[in-house]
Amino acid sequence: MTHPVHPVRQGGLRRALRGNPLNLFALALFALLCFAAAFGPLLVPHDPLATDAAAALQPPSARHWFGTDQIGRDLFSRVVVATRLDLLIALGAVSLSLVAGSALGAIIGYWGGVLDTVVSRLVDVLMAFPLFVLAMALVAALGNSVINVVYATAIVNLPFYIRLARSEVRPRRALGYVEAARAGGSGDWRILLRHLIPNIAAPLVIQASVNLGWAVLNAAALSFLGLGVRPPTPEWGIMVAEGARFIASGEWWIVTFPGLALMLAVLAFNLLGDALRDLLDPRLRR
Amino acid sequence: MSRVGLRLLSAIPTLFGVVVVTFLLTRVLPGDPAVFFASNPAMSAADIAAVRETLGLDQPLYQQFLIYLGNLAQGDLGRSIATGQPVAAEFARRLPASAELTCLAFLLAVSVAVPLGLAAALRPGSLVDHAVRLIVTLGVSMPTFVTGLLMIYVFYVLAGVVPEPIGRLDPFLFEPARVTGFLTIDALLAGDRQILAAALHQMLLPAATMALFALAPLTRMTRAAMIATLGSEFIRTARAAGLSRGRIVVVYALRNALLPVVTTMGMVFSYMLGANVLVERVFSWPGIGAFAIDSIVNLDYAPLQGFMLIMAALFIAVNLVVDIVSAIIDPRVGH
Amino acid sequence: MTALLQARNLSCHFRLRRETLFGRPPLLHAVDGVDLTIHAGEALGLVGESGCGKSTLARLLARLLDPTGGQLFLHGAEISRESVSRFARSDRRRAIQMVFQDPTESLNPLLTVFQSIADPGGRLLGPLSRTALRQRVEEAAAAVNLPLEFLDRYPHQLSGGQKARVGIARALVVEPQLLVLDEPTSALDVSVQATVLQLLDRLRRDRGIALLFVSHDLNVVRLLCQRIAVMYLGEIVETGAAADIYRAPAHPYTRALLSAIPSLRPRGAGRIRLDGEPQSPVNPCATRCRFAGRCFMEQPLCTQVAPELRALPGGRQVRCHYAG
Amino acid sequence: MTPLLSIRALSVEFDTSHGTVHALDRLSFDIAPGEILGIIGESGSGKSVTAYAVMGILDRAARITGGEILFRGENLLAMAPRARDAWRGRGAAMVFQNPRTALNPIRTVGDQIADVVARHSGLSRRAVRARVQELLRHVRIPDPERRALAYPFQLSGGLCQRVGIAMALACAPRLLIADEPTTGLDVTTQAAIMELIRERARDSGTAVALITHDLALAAETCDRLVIMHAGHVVEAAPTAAILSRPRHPYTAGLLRSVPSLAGSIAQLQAVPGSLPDLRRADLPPCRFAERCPRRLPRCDAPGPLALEEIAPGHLAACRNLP
Repeated sequence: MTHPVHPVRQGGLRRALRGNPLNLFALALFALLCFAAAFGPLLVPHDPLATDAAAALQPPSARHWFGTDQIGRDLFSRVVVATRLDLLIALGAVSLSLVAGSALGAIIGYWGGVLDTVVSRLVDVLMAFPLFVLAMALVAALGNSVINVVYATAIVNLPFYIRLARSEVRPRRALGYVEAARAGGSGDWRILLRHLIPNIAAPLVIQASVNLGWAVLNAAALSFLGLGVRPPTPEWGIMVAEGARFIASGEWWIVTFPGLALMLAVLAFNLLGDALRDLLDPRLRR
Repeated sequence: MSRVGLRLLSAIPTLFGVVVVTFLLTRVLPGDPAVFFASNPAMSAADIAAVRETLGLDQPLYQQFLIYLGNLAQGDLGRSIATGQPVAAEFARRLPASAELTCLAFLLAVSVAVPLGLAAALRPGSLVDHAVRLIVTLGVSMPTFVTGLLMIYVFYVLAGVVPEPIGRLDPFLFEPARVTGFLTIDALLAGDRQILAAALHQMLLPAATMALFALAPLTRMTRAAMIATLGSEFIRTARAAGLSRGRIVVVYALRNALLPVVTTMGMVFSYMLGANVLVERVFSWPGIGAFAIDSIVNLDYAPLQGFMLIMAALFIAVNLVVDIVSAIIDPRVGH
Repeated sequence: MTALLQARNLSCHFRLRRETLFGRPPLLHAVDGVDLTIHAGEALGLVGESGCGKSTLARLLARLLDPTGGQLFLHGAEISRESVSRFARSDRRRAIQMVFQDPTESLNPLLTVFQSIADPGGRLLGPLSRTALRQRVEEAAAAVNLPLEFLDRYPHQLSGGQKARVGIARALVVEPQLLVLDEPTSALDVSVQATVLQLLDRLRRDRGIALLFVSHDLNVVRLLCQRIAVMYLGEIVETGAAADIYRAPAHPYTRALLSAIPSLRPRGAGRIRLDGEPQSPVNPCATRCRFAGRCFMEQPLCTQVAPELRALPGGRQVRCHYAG
Repeated sequence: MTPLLSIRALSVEFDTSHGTVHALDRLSFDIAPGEILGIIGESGSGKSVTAYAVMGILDRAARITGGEILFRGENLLAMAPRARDAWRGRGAAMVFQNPRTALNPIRTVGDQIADVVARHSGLSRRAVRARVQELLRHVRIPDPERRALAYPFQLSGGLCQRVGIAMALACAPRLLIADEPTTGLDVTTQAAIMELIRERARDSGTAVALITHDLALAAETCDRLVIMHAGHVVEAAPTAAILSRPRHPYTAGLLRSVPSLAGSIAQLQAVPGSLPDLRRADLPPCRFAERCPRRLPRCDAPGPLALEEIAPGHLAACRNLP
């Protein structure tokens, strides 16, 4: 049987949701995250920075839902407030690499030649470093700040977008509709902008949505090691790092709740990425 | 054989690029290492200048790079400011700890992931398949450092079934004579079963943490590759010729599906090298990752440089192995 | 009669990846020294097996690919000097349009039929009002019997035959003088193919549009074209009037080709079987006939001297020492 | 004479994300021993599904909803899976289109043929190897010793298809199903492949079912033709009868659209319309009705359309035959 050619068909979204209850779960999770990011700081019961020595290291209770940390800060408030920062870092990094990487990849894929060779070689070099190691070194080199975490995350992901865009553009250069556009008087830039880039958008967007989860993880891992976000800013990675010192003595909640928040955020993005893939990639559809 | 040679040659520009990037990255590190090195209030500006000179920091950048290249060619990775030791020696001491952990974790992950992926692919839509999907999705969503800490809580604090997560070996045990630096192998060589058991015991939790992280991509790729292969036209031909199901699955499908799985293995191995840093921090593992973290915190650039180089070189070597294995599996590769 | 399009010694060689570190990269001779003339209003069939270079030649003639050698003249003026992307913006671009093989791949899946057809119009017809463009598109759609309600649909909502007609309408909208068609019906069912063939024939008769019809199917070419050029391994091996070639093929390859097509009519002579594998188009030997090794008429001379195209009576040309 | 293969009212459906496709609807036809039968139809008419159903290699998504497939009187659909496995390759074998992708890309062609020989013969390794050589020579592959060691990507499409035929003939099957065996091959190669199939079938008394969209190719090769449209058999008759006097309007239309039969382009005529959407719930009893120039009210009357013998050996499914 031939597959439908057009990627998005009417009712596809509804079918994707109905076909897999996990997708609905992911959507709900995503909505919750967005809500926490947008309104969290206004709604939390405690000041995320307020310390209270008397209430230090308390297990979860009715007053402190997630318990308190070693200097008595309310973990629930801190976990909720951290959402905005963690999501913004990931979103910023991924949009940067999506835009820059896709553009560069599409350009070298379309024209090929020396530029292609040079950029591809550079990509090889960047990809020779384990991602996390490179991100670490970049933050260290650029300076220990939040915005540099965004840049570092964007840079280490750039090669993937460049490669993907390049490999998607390449075979399409010889496609009938591209040659027809050329025969119809379109120049290279117009072909790239009107015919190629819109048609390779789907795989790139899928890549980006899966990448968001990774970016959240990456940022949290960096701050876990003391890079990027600094205490006392509420941030999931830092909170886990702070809790790590107390895990051996049994204070499990300091690690668990920010860790869980982190996991749920990553899970939401990964599931959404899968759902988007089901929706946009007709090759995988049955 | 000449194909392997050509492939080796093609790694050279990448390796050179790695050296350049590493060099540049560490040169833009904030803070003057000389100032740090000479961070003794008693030192004068002249002393600092002297230190700069001995470190070669007063030269123009390209000359520094040439000196760096020259040193590198002699196996000299510089000297650590924090420990005062040659970086190469420091790494030689720590590398086996990291390598042993990563290899065990990798073996663990592969031996679980491949059968799991196969089981899912042979019955798509079955309960096994759904379970595998769940594991895979959860697996990629688990931050290594959180899983590690939670595992410590559950298996050390609550259950008490693993030793305290500090280092490679119980401090009351004597290390076996150092041959390979791999405690397990050295213990085997020394014929000391107690040490072997203790070392494995100590490694279990960190290795499991890392394996959990690698499980997802491997399982996912095994499943996808196997499903794709089972649906391909030559499988249909084999079925129409009446070949038995076992032969079709093993000889026809599995070998073909292995190709993308091997490529993924290479990627996963590289991911694990990166994840090493986090796991070593969590489990106080005396490997190169933990050393690298310390050097970043101390703005100690020579070890960081060395670390990046070693990582990249390892990655390039792993890729080389992947390419060679691929060429063995698939006669088309390289044509 | 002046030539509409004339190719002189046209070549296209592709550089392949080098096999050794310092050796010269091997050259794939896709098209080699082709001389070809297309007259206004005629249909020329270009026939050959897959891989013989006919698609490459079609793209060269349509100015969608830069030749590596030779010249191309449109109404006597050379058009092969400027690059493809420069030519795309010149005012001569509209004279030659192309229709592609796979109707699905030849339409941008994200554009409506109207947008696809209007695209070349908007580029090549100069400043045009919206209504004028709309009118042009509707005329082109009408010319290919495409109902107007299809203009707002997307390619995935069309059948193969309808997509093929959209592809032709898109080429027609700028009123070209030559349509280059690369196997336009090979992806279609036979029952649909007839419509497209008749449509093309009507366009040629009514509007005087010349056709270069690339196909592997001699039966189709026989019906549509007045002249035929047969290609083998990058070279033209025979040209002449379709009826003549069909009745009495001269080149041994043409003879084998004709004898191989299945036919519902009774066959006179037996089938010619070609033994041996074709030569490689990579770095071909310059002193050897390219059909040697498969030819049933082969003589010692064939592997010593490569034959040139030579004229036969009746305006035919053949590249063989012994044919005719 | 009892038929070799007899398909009786076979119905096949498969599920897609856009609904259930009624691919085959009460399909019936026979193949006699030693006969060369052409199964003709446009893409989507159900030719390949029929072949897969006979071979028992339908996709997971497909299911047989009715009918039976009798092979020498035994219903294949009721056969135990193991017996069916053993039947494949010996009872019937198949040659596929796209010869290159139909072979395992990372196994030498000699090994692939040997797999089939070993599976069904129980010969020693040495005997298997000798048999492979014999088969390769049999399908006229030059230099068989060397070619047996080649991988599919090192062979031309024509040679790959010869390997495919050698594999199919390895165990001397009673029936050879050839599914568009020459699509994508050059005309000269096509002629050679068809000649090979014809010759080998005649030599060994193997019946052949040639599935193709090319009426001319089938007419040249086959004793009898079955014309399929949208999952139905619309007409089945000896080749000469179909060519000289097609009875079903679809067959007649198909003949008028074949270029090699037309004297001029004006004589060409397309079959109007296109295949109905087989996912529709309200498919008419005659699936050609909506394209038919001879449609009458009674054509749309409910009740199944019968395939009737209108002349000796000539069957057609139409309520308004001329």
